[in-house]
Amino acid sequence: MSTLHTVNKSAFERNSLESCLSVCKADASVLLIEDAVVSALQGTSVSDQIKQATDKGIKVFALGEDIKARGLSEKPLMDQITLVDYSGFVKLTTENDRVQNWL
Amino acid sequence: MSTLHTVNKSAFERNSLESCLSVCKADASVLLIEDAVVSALQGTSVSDQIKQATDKGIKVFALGEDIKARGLSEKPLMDQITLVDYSGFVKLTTENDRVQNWL
Amino acid sequence: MSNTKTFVYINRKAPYGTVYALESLEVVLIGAAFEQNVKLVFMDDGVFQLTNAQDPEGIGMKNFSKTYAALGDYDINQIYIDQQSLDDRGLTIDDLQALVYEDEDDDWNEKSSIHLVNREQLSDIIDSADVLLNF
Amino acid sequence: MSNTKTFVYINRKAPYGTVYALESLEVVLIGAAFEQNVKLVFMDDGVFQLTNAQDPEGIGMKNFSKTYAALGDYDINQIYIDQQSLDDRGLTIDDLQALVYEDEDDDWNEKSSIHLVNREQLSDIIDSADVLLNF
Amino acid sequence: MKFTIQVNTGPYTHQASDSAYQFTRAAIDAGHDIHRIFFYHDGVNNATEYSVPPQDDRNLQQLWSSLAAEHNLDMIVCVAAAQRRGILDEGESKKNGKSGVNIAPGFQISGLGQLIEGGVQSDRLVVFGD
Amino acid sequence: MKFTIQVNTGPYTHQASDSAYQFTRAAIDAGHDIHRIFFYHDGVNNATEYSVPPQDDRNLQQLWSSLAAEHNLDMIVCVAAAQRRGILDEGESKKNGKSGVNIAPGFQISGLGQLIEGGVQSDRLVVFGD
Repeated sequence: MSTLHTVNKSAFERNSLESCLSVCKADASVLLIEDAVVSALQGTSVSDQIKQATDKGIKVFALGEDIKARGLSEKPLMDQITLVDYSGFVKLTTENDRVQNWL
Repeated sequence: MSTLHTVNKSAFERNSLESCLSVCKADASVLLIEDAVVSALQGTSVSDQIKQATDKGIKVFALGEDIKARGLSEKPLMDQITLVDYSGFVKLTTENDRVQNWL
Repeated sequence: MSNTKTFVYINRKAPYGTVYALESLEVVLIGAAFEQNVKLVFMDDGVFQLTNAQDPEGIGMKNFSKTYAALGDYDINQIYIDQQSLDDRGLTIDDLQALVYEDEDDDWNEKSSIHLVNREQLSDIIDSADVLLNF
Repeated sequence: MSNTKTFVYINRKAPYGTVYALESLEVVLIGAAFEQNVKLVFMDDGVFQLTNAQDPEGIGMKNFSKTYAALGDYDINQIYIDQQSLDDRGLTIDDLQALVYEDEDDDWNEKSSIHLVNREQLSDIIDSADVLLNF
Repeated sequence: MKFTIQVNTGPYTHQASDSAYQFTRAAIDAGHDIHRIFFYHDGVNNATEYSVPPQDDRNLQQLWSSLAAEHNLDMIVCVAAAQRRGILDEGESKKNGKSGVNIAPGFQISGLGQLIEGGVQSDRLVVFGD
Repeated sequence: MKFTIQVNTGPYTHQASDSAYQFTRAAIDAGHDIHRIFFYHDGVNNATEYSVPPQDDRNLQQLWSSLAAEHNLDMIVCVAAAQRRGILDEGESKKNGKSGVNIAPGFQISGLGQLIEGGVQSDRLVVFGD
């Protein structure tokens, strides 16, 4: 009975990723979309937050189309993060039991 | 040649107050309006940030109408913060030489 | 009961700065007619939605905060407030409205609808949802 | 020169997630015709506006990032990038477009329009403004 | 699976409307059933037939209207949100003495109950917003 | 002093439009001169004559239109932003083959140059937005 969380705002600008991770269970998945994908880069001021989450077992994904749009597809992403496309996004919503959208 | 900075978002939710204070000169004034007024309460997780700014000489104001709207007019505000009304807001824009609106 | 689902509303924004608090309340009230299992969560700046003594006359808006007191009459009495969000904002539970309902299983005694919760309990509430609505 | 003012544009949002980056650029280009003294600041997530290799086809939008390269032709060559914003985001100046202009006072030599600045320099730039535009 | 999609932002200013459109298309492509698309808050502005974006830009209202026509989608615009923001169908326009109608093909004005009903009837509710 | 006011958000969703209105009134009350009010981004939605907010709520479009009439204010709606978001005057409606006109009294559609000109001519630019 797992939950998919989506986050669409940059963690450098808003608290929504932090709030999201603070209530994620170990079997949760988190998908970064829209401006939130910038949080997926390596070596940023929010990388530790994401690493702590994945260490607990939380799976973190980022939407490739949004990464590409922002010119970041050649930048190294955190090893802990898995890229998906829109069809992968749809699949994540079906593989989990509910969707919590942090707006 | 001083600058008035306005901030309209809660410092618990966004980075705009932090960014604002990081580029404020000692003679600057900062006015909290709209949801940003919640940052004016005593004893919060952002009080230290504001105190550091006022210690440097920066003047911090909050819009009374927005405080009152949010039911906070009987809560103690930080001693460092001065309440103004809309006519005081207008006055601040004229007493400073320019306005920087952190949106 | 096969069509009864658990609806969890997550309220995270301060009132008046955006319309979300008001338009969330409108959904909750309309939704009450559907007789689902409803839980309301107030976290982050959403805790400001329940402050006492709101008075938006000076900003030209109407005060909708009294409507929260009616939630109990709509059988909406599972209201969860995140303690950490209060702490971070210098608030205590006494700064918020006391929301109550009359318990029909206990001789209509008046009881509090409000439950203070921590983040672990919040994650249980989220995982209890069939449908999550975010405002 | 009595009507020449210093316009400082502060760009703080990532592109595509909101329209502000695009609509800011539209103001800058229109504004160029007014022959004012123009400075562009990119800070916070605004630094992502200048990344190389933007490709928003997969999200159904058009790529407007090539337009920044034309700024030099409009005599807009005072572009300030906040170093700390880059650092926080794991970016270096090499991740951004190289924006240049031809210096008419120096035999039309091509020069960089980009200046890396710290927060103290940013506060000087803000205080040099007659008009501040925020996006 | 059966989806209800909620859209909270207008077109162009925030990406959320684009994201909702791309997600809806991907869900249809994967063979899922779109029970309803519900436009709330500024999301009602997706329904204005009056928008004229630049030629080289996408036209979100037309994209939504075409998708609805092609897949027989139920696209609901919240009546209270639409009234606040100036989206009118024939009935609302007449009732309020307005001079025109700006709701685009495929969109229908209805109540918030349609959002709750979507949540009850669907397997998943996915929300796109600011 | 001479002010130009920029409004970046539509009515109701964000407070910015209310704040801009209150500020403008206070500036007028203090004897200042409002050179221009410029509506950009979603701010153009303040100009829709089609909005019908609840009876007990404020009507921002009417508040702006009345203020403009009373004080002879120059209220400009950015043409590019208005086209994207569906705010039409007579000319734009005809040019684009649309069925109606929804711009409210007191608002005029014009170019971004009016914002820059406002900055050049005014002593202060104050921006309200999201």
